[in-house]
Amino acid sequence: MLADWPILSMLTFSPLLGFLVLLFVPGSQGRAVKTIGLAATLLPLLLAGWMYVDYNLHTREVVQYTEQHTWIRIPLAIEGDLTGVSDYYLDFVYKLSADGLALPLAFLTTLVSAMAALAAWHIKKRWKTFFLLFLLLETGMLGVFFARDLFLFFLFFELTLIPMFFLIGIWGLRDRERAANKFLLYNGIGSAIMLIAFFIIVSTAGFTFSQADGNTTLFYSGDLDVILANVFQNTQSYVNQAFEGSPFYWSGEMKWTLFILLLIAFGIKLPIFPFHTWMLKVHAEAHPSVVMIHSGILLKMGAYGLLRFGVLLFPEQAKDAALALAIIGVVNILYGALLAMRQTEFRLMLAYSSVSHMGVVLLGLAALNATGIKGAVFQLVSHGLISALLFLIVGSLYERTKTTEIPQLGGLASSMPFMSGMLLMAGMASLGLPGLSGFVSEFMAFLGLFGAYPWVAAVGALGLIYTAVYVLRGIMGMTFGRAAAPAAADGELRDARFLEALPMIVLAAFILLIGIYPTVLSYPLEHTVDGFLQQLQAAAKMGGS
Amino acid sequence: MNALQAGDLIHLLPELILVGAAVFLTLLDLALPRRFGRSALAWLTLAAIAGSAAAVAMKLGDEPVRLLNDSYRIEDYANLFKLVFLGGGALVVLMSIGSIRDDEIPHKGEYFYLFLPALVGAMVVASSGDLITLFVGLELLGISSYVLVGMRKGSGTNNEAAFKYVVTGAIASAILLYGFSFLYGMSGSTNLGAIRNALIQNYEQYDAMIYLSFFLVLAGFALKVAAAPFHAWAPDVYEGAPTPITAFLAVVSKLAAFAILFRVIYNVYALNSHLYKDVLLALAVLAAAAMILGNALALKQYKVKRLLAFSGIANAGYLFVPLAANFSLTHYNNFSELLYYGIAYAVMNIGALAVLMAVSNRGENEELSAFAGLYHRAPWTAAAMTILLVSLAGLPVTGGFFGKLFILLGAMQTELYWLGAVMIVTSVVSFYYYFGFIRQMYMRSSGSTPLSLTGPLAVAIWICTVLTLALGFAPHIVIGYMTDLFQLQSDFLIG
Amino acid sequence: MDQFLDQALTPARFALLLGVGVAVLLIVLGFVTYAIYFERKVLGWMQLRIGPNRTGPLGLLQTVADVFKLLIKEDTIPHKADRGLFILAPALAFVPSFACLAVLPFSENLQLANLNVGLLYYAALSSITTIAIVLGGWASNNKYALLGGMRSAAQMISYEIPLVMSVVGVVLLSGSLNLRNIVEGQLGGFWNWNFIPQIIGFAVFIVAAVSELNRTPFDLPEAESELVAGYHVEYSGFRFAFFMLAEYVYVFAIAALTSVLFLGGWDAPLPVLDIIPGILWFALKFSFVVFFLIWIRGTLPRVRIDQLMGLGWKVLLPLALANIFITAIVIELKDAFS
Amino acid sequence: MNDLATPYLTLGAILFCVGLYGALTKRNAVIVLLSIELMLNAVNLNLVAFAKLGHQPSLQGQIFSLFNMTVAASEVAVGIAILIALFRNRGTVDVTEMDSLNK
Amino acid sequence: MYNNQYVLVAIFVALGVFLPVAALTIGRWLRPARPVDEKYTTYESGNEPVGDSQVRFNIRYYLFALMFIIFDLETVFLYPWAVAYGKLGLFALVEMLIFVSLLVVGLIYAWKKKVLTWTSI
Repeated sequence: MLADWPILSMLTFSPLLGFLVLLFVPGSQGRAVKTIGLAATLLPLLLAGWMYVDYNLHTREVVQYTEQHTWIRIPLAIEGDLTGVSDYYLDFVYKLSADGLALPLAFLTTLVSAMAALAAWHIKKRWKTFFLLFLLLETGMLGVFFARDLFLFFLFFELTLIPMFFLIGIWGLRDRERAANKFLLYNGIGSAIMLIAFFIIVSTAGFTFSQADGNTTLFYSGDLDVILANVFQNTQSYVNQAFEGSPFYWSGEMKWTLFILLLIAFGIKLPIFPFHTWMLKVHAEAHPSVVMIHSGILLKMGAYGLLRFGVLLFPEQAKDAALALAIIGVVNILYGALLAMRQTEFRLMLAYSSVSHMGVVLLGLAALNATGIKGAVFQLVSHGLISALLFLIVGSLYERTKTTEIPQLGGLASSMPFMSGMLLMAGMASLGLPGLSGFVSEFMAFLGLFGAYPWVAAVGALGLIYTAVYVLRGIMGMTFGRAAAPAAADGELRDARFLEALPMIVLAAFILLIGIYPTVLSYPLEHTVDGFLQQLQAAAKMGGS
Repeated sequence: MNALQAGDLIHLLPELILVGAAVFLTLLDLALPRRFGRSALAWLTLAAIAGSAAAVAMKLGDEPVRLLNDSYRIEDYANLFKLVFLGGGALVVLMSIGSIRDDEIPHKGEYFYLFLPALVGAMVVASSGDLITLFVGLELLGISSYVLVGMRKGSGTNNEAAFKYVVTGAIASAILLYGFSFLYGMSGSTNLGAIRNALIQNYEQYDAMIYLSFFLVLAGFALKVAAAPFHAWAPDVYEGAPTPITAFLAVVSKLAAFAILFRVIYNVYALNSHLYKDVLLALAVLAAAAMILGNALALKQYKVKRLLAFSGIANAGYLFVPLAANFSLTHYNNFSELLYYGIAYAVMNIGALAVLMAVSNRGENEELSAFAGLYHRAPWTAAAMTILLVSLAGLPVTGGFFGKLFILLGAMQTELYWLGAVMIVTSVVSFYYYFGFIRQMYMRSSGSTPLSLTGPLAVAIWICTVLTLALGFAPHIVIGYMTDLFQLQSDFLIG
Repeated sequence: MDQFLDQALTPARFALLLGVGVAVLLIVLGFVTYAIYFERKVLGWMQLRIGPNRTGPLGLLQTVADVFKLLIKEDTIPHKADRGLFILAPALAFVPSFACLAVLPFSENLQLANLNVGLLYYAALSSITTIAIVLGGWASNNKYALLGGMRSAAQMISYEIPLVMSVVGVVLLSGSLNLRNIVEGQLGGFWNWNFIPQIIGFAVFIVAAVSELNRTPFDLPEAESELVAGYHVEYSGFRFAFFMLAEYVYVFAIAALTSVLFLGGWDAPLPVLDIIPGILWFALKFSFVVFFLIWIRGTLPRVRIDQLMGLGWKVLLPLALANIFITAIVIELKDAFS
Repeated sequence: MNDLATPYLTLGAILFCVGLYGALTKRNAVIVLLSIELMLNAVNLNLVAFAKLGHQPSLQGQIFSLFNMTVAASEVAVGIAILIALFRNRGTVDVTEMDSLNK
Repeated sequence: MYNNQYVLVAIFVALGVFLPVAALTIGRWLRPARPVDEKYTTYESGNEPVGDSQVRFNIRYYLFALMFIIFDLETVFLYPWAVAYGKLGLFALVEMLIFVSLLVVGLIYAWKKKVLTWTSI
């Protein structure tokens, strides 16, 4: 039923409805602006939820929703002389589709966005601009997960960049502009490298020939399905066959180059160890509601891209590099955890913890088996929820105490028990307490990796211990520790109001749901990952022949 | 020998309209008593440009007309470029109207009737297929611009800029001519097609001289377009010139030089099987140098015009890429890549300079800080500027993005991967300084009053902004039209 | 002479050419000597005086004596002057004046170099003298001299334009820059001479020529009464003589050129008179022009400088331009009707 | 190409280099302009030499050099006009003192 | 063809140089040299010279020089045109009219802007 509608476009662009409405609301009407902004994020949440349920009803097909239009068709040369071809075109295809991988992440996006919009209730200035940008950002993020065309993907990827720049730079803390700059530069370089890789892919593998009344026409496009077909299904295609002066052939070096380019591009976003500094700055300086989006979703886009375009397009290379990837993942885990232990600033601690947790995702991907990949996706969703919750709490705390230094935040449990409880729960989820989502995901990722590289996995598991140490030290210190800060002592700290409590409860509920009943997530993933594995095997066969 | 006939004048109608208008305006300016304002001249200038553009547009798609043994060609290559020049010129005139202060430019009349010959020069350049015509056009453009740059007679910095421009322009001309003289010597002709054929035949005999001429010609043109490492004059000249003239130099002059550079390089050198590899490599190196240096030097600038000058150098680098990308099996559209980015570059650059003009407080503050808090002072102008900057930075969905995309695609198709990589990475570096404006506009505050724009200036800004967006959303219309219109064999190659 | 010039160059022929050059030099020097004498005499008569009459019979050796006086006069170069340029200037003034004589055809048979660009050669060389005069004025480092030099420069460049443009009409008629061809185009009687169809051009040419010669009424650069001799105030002795020499050589050249361009060169006014040799006709016309120049000097007062410049730019230049196009149109009409 | 052309080309090259050197190094702006003239005249010399002794002698070289002269003259005329304006404002023609921009 | 014609021209130039050199050299042998400081002062109507005389030129001179260049170069084009006029036909006249009228506009411009009016001595 849903598939009859252009549901993906509706979902992707639904935040823009609010955008349009907001344009006509005067900026001085703070309350109206906030209400509309919030309402605008609920619409996509509803749509995404509905789709998720609908998808689960019949999971036999991997891709259930898809939309395709040729958006821009640009004639290239008319006078070229590749034998027999008369016309060349470059197509920009507007192609969205949802499979079991994209859908959960899209749902996560809408959920975290809605919660972040709630958390943004506290911002002090320029609400209208904030929500305009916020909604634009949400469209961009949704588009990234659904896009099935390289150019479209890039377009949405960049669309997240600019609003995020503003969101960090205008509403952040004192050093916000530097943070925004750093964000822009690192991610800009990342997307630039990605663009190089995409361009090479499109101008080599992205071709289709079509014959009509004796004329052969060549279309270049970034359509992922076209590329997959050229690379994997048609063993005789030009991509896999070298001939003299072929503009299409992928040699081994070429594949490696592309894979490494993509790894770096998405690695910056993920972030992989040496490229992570920008994200610390953003975590520390941006407004908490922005960090919710950032930590909860934007980082996931990197992992998603790596899986979709890196591992799945270049399975051979991924396989050869799996050990290296796993080691990088372990480095991420250990480095993040060790540094998190040394932080006294809670935001920074969470930032390093994110580095550490994203290492788990890498581990899962490196395993290259069903469990590992599922674990990685689980970790994406789970970490998205947890970090959103944590930063939601941080935002509320900061509102009251004006500090996030752990030593100054002792003894919160007495004055605000609800928030302390939430904090505790999020911390437990983060360190992987069974019954909460973190446990499921880390367990699966490590399980996958044990199958492939037991020793690496063993070292990585060390990181889990460190995680427990810093989470407990930090959170326990804040909730039950000695009441150090005068602000905390004088009892003026209110506990969460309803508007703050609501998103916390919702997020916590989802964390719990996945922890107790993981099938809700693994069910749609099952077939999709199977599809991926078939693709990997097909590639292996091709490589062998 | 086919001499010019009276009937051929009709083909020169676009140029003649502008020349006629310039003469008419001169006489009118002399005849009008002092008490009449000179803004009527500006509107007449605009009308002349519009008339000329209409005359050019009517010729689009026609069979090429070749006057005087191919020394002057009226074909789609030239006509498309001419339309860009005229459009850019019209925007510059719009910028100028009402924003030229009386004390700033003592001779407002001259301003406009010197502007027209400069445009004619650019048009002649685009149409020429002969070294002499080419050179005369280039100098008509150059000499008129020298004076335009130095229009503010009383200002020392302005004169200084003009003098620097004259000296560099003249040196560039001399180097170029020296190269031309060898081309002539080796072929006995000044016709580009004849030169090509002569060079192919006599390659063995004169190879050293051919290379000498190539590097001289390339250096001369690189000086004219301010491509690194021949760029040193551009920031000073751009900074010292009146802002509309800066826009004119950055857009029309530069594109005119590219129009003829493309024609000369391909007609004379790149179709020579002995030469083309070295030629294209040299162009690619020049492109990379311009991109890297331009963007790197722009990072430290806080004066907007200097910053845009360096960005112009970087953009010259981008525009060199289609020249460096050879024709190949699957790549044949260097021209549309060049022109499309040229158009995008024109609108976004003119737009940005128009905004600068609006915010610079009548030229008193041309530093980045002039943009501080623009969002609060004039939200719509800030929004327009944001779009223009996003386009300059090459982010979607704007003309600048697609322009760079096409160029990149061309580079990739001809396997110039390294050049494409340089282009992308330097583009990212450019984010830093383009977003510097955005930081100023949105994240800084200034206590001053709302900004008031004069009507024509606002129109110019919005035309540029809308075109930038339109080029981003419907690039296929423009590029498809160009590709349909332009036939390499008949519209570009000479002889 | 023509055939001879087209043959291969041997030392003997070179010596002959050299001999011709020396001969012309001597003739010119003789002309200058007696032109000065003649001028003083004529001016004297015009002013009801006698003129020089003491040195030699009828004062004929007056100029010779003057030259010798200049030769043995002490030569001073002011300390403040720019020595190199000061010395260079007189020589530089003289060289082009003499060199431009090389292309003048005197009669059917008496022609020196027969250049296809004779007229251009003359125009090009004659303008070099301007530089010498400015140089002399500048190098003297004297206020009068500088003013004189600058005035001279302004005047000479202002009148050079009408001068060269007035000749374009002649070139249009003859279709050649070769002075010989120009004369040949006018052969066959005075009604064929260029001064009739080119009357405007002729008038402009004469006025401009007088001005180019820095002669009264256009002698502002050396106006004795205001600039105490102008650019050569600091020159004495033979250096001074060379400025004067250059001036009179130009009188020679301009007179010859006028005869060639407008007065039919060696052509007899009536075909019947062809029996008289061409060289005599040429000499007659030449002498008439020289006399005319002296006559003007004796008649007209010196103009003011603003009048001078105004005349050149606002009257002569438009007239010269108009003349060109009138000539061209008339030629077209003639072609159309014939 | 005729060997007779070589001396002319050499002279042209020398003139050009002298001019370029002067244009790039001289402090006096007038001399800079003069040096540029020198470069342009080197070009003219080349063109005229080629017109007579080039690979294929033709008249175009001479015509080209006529255009060059015109253009060179106007270029320098404009240059000096600007220089005069500059001199009035600054009182100097020293190029090394033209550094008010980029300050 | 005309080679020897130019030999003659060269001889004339050489003689033109020779005469001043020779005459001045002879003069040097003949003339007296009695240097006294007063002889070497600059003449300024009998007064002590004041200041340096190599003063800045009046701007007028420059303007005239500019006009001269313009119209002198015009003649560069007029001469070949005039020589070849017979072969070119009517349209050549039109072309030259266009060219010259543009320059006449320049002349009018200068006239109106009072460039042609001499105001200095």
